[in-house]
Amino acid sequence: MNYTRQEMMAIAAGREIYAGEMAIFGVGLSMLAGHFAKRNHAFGIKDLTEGGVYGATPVGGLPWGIEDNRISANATSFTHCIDALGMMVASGRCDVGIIGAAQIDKYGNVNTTGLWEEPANPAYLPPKTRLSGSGGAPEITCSCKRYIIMAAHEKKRFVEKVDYISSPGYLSGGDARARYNFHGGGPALIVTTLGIMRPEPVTNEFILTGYYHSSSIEEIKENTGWDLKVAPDVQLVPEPSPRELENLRAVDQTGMLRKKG
Amino acid sequence: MNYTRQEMMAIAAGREIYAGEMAIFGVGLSMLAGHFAKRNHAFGIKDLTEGGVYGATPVGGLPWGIEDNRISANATSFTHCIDALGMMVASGRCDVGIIGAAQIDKYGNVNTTGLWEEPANPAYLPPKTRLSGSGGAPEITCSCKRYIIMAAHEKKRFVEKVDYISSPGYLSGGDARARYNFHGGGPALIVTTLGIMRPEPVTNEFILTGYYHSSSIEEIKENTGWDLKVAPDVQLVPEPSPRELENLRAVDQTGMLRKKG
Amino acid sequence: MPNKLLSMQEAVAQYTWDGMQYAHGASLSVGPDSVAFGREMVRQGRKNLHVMSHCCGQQLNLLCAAGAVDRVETAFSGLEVYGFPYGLRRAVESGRTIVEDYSNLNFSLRLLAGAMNWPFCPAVSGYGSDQEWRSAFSPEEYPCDKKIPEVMDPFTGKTCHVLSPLKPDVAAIHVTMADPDGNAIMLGTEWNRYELSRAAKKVVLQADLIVDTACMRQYPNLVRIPDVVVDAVVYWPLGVWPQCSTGLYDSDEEHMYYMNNAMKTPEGFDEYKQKYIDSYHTIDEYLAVIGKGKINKLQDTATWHLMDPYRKWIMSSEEIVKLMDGR
Amino acid sequence: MPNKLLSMQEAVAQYTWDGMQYAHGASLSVGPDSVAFGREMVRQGRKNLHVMSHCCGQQLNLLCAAGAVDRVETAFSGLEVYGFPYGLRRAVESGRTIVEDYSNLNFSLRLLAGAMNWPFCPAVSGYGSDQEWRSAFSPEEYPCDKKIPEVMDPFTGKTCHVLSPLKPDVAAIHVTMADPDGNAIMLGTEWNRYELSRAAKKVVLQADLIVDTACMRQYPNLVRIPDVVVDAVVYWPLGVWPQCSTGLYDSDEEHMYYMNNAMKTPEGFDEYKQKYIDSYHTIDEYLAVIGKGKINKLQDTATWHLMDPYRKWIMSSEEIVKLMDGR
Repeated sequence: MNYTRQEMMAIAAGREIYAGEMAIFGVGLSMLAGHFAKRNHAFGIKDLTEGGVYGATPVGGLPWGIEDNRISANATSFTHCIDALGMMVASGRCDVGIIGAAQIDKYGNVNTTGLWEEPANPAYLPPKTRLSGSGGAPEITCSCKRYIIMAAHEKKRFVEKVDYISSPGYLSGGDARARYNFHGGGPALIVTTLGIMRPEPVTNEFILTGYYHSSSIEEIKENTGWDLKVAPDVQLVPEPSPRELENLRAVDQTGMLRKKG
Repeated sequence: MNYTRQEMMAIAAGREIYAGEMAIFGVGLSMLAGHFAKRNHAFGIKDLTEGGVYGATPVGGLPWGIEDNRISANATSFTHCIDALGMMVASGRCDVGIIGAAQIDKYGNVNTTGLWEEPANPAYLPPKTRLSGSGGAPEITCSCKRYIIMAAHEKKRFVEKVDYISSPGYLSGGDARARYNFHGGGPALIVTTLGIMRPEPVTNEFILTGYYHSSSIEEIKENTGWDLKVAPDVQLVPEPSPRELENLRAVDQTGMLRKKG
Repeated sequence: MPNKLLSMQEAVAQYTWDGMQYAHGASLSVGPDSVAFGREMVRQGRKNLHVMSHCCGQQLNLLCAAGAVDRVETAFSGLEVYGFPYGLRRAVESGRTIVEDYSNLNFSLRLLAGAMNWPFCPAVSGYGSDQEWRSAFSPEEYPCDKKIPEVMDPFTGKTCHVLSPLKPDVAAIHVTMADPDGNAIMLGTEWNRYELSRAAKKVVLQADLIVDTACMRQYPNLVRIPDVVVDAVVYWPLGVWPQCSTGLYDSDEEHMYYMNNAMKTPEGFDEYKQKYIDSYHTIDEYLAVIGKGKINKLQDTATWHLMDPYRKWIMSSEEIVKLMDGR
Repeated sequence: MPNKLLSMQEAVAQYTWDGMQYAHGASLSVGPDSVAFGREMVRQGRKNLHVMSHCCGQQLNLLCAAGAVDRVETAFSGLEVYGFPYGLRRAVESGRTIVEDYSNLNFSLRLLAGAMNWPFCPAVSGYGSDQEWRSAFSPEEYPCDKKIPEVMDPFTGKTCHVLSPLKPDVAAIHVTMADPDGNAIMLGTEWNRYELSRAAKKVVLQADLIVDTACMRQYPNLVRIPDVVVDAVVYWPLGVWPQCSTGLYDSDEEHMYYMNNAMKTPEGFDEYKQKYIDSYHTIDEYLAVIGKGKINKLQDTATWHLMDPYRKWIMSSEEIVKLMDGR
């Protein structure tokens, strides 16, 4: 079958969203994965955006932003940030979220704030590279019952320790997260262009649990910046079914996921 | 001139509202006084209700409630309690408010919660008489830059010490109020069916500063439950002008203020 | 997805129980409260309720007169220009029902804290008074340090009072219009129905009108209660009677006084219950109890034009029945 | 009462100054921000700004590229699908501009605290990370205990993180429609424009359309920004360009990339300023700069129907000019 690695990733992430759940998607990849799920199998999901766009299905392809007109054309409710990110997400009410990441470490901490020359320096210096800032990902990572991280699998992104924790995962691992009274349980899985990682019980270190027909365990280890452990029951992730691909492409009208990969 | 004591009271209170101010009025007397002022002289006031009815003028007479249809028919904005009582009033933004009172004491503390047999008992017992509860008056009394209290002048209402402080005035007098970081300055005056009282500097005890053509200093003292002091410069309050009465009656279409008196 | 329409009887049977924390109103005293829902609770004999009532007059009055209420949390329990609620007074003054008082804003902020799942909410008003020092729920403690306690503001070192959150088991919220999925539009001030719809664990809407979802898609900014927070929708026209519903009908002056006077005595309550609660089962019977002439008079409201933009989406009784049967 | 209409030039001259705390946006990155107001600030040469920008892309990008910004408080500074803002990057990576980061919700809550005049706002997310421990404004303090400090919740004894309030000097807020008094309707999500309109000391609205107040009286529940909080209203059609305004026009894909690329270098900025800021003075000239064909294309938006109910109240340029002259 002919599909890109981005398409495989979006479908793999979408498969983790279940019918009836309350779900929040960010812009870009995560919105495509979420709306693929909504169309394909997660019927009756209660999906919303950070800005409080409720009940909408994108028209004309991937929205340019999470309140873009492509996602605003058929909404049933428009509210606001404190409503959606506060009362629905931070409150602990939301079942599942999907976020992206510029940098991820082995405990699922995410950096979307900046890259530093000397990340070990505790003092705050101007970043070598300014990223976009955390956005609403901290609400999703602190408070969604579970969440999915999606990222292109590159060695420079998957690092031992992120330069800056924008959105907390399992922090220093183990039960480090427990000292905060977060309403959410932490990252459930990381879905990449090459495979799927899930946290090992007790340590909460992410380990490889799935690879694709288009990748290999070796390729994934080579492209990961920490010494990635492989789960004893690591599995080959099923390829997209024709119906899945059809539904994904109906959402990804502008072909964003087919551009590279 | 033919007018009732309620009308005199409403006009006397309305005269204390100035052009351009942000003002909040409760239901009943205070709404009539406020809208009289708006029509008569306080042009361009920014008036609102506790529920966030903005820009409205009552139609058909006194509204039965502060979000009644008579005040909702021509509003420019409807918001909500946290907006109006919170962001406009409790925040300290509102210039002036008018409240009513079931019981008032010499420091301008107001009770609208209940009457007790043994008010001195610190334990909380069921009240002998349940009143309506404080409503939004605590926001007005804690936070408006200044406020006006309106009440029928009866000995049982004007007491040495209220059974229960629902809405704080000057508390035990002097600078007792200062230990709370309230945004508002405290009650500016009490307007009654018989006259006007204002706080004495330093002690903040309310003293008589005005009486009406229809009342006398003696009558007021007799109808006050504490030993009411009379200001050295006590004044006869000017009678309603024909224009004032005309404007008041245009607001009080249902003649609520002419029913008794 | 099946729609969320339920009959009033089913909704009350399914979403209320004895001893529950029940919230209603979140509108102003003579305004859009779920009064018809409260009538049905009385008919079904609910008791030992902990009612969060802000600040709705006649429903709380009725439930108190029925002896159904152990505890009330409120900020205003009057009937505005219609005076004091006699059923509530009787229950409170006899010691049957105890009332914990907050200010109007602070009640709303407690709902906000519940909606946000905050441990507390800051307050800048409504303390420094007996509302802070006395607690009806903890009568022996004076001053009651737990009711509106202080914390130190770490930014300035000053003290700040904070409020406890409210998270009622169920809220019955009146809305002007709902679609069958539970998207809802309120005309008039929201008071704190928005916050309540997020603070309550379950939400039942009582709607004067059911409209097609196309109405919501034309006016998404008006849909302050989206379907995702709603569990059930009850269609019940004139359901706020004898109070008012902005855009639809005025308060019924005559019945407001009549009803309140009836609540003064157990006999009066019994008679009222017989005449105005037990006397109907269907919507048509309910409307007949109010009376056609009265309804016409109440609908002659100065706010009628506020409904104009939405009329074309109003569903008829027949369409609604079909939707309910069709599930 | 005179109306509040001001020309863009007057509004910027009167309500902005060097060194001020300036807030804009309070909408999403490619959404309805007061971009045209920001262009005029660049033209008038404002500098040393402390910008509260949440989370608006191109205006902040432009102000940073102009070297006008000392400090930014934000939560998201990207251009969503359009990528990273190069003007901001250049300013930040060179150390010219420093950025203090919070989460999206926490930024909104800081505005809420400002609007309520609370000393702080509780947070249940957005800490336990470098957002709590590191501060760009206090770089030498690590961990920075003052950025998101903890207090003890007196109800449970657990700790709770709290946020400091924001109260910008002036906010320039984009709205879809305003009346001449400053009552405003926003179509699409509000993001946190509602909170900002109450948190800022002064508020200037930038409106795509001016409508008669009769529109507000028909839809008072849509008027989330009432005139009482508004100081000035600037009519500026297509004022969000190249970003999108729900109901009116889409984002301009081509110009979004072009503009962002221009911000990469001082030379690119200069050229952009000459072509897209200094090149117009009137609204007509501004629209000519965008181009008629482009405008038609942008207005071919899937959200166009959302404006239908309001078209009859839209005032023409002539009527608006008359109102401004008539004062």
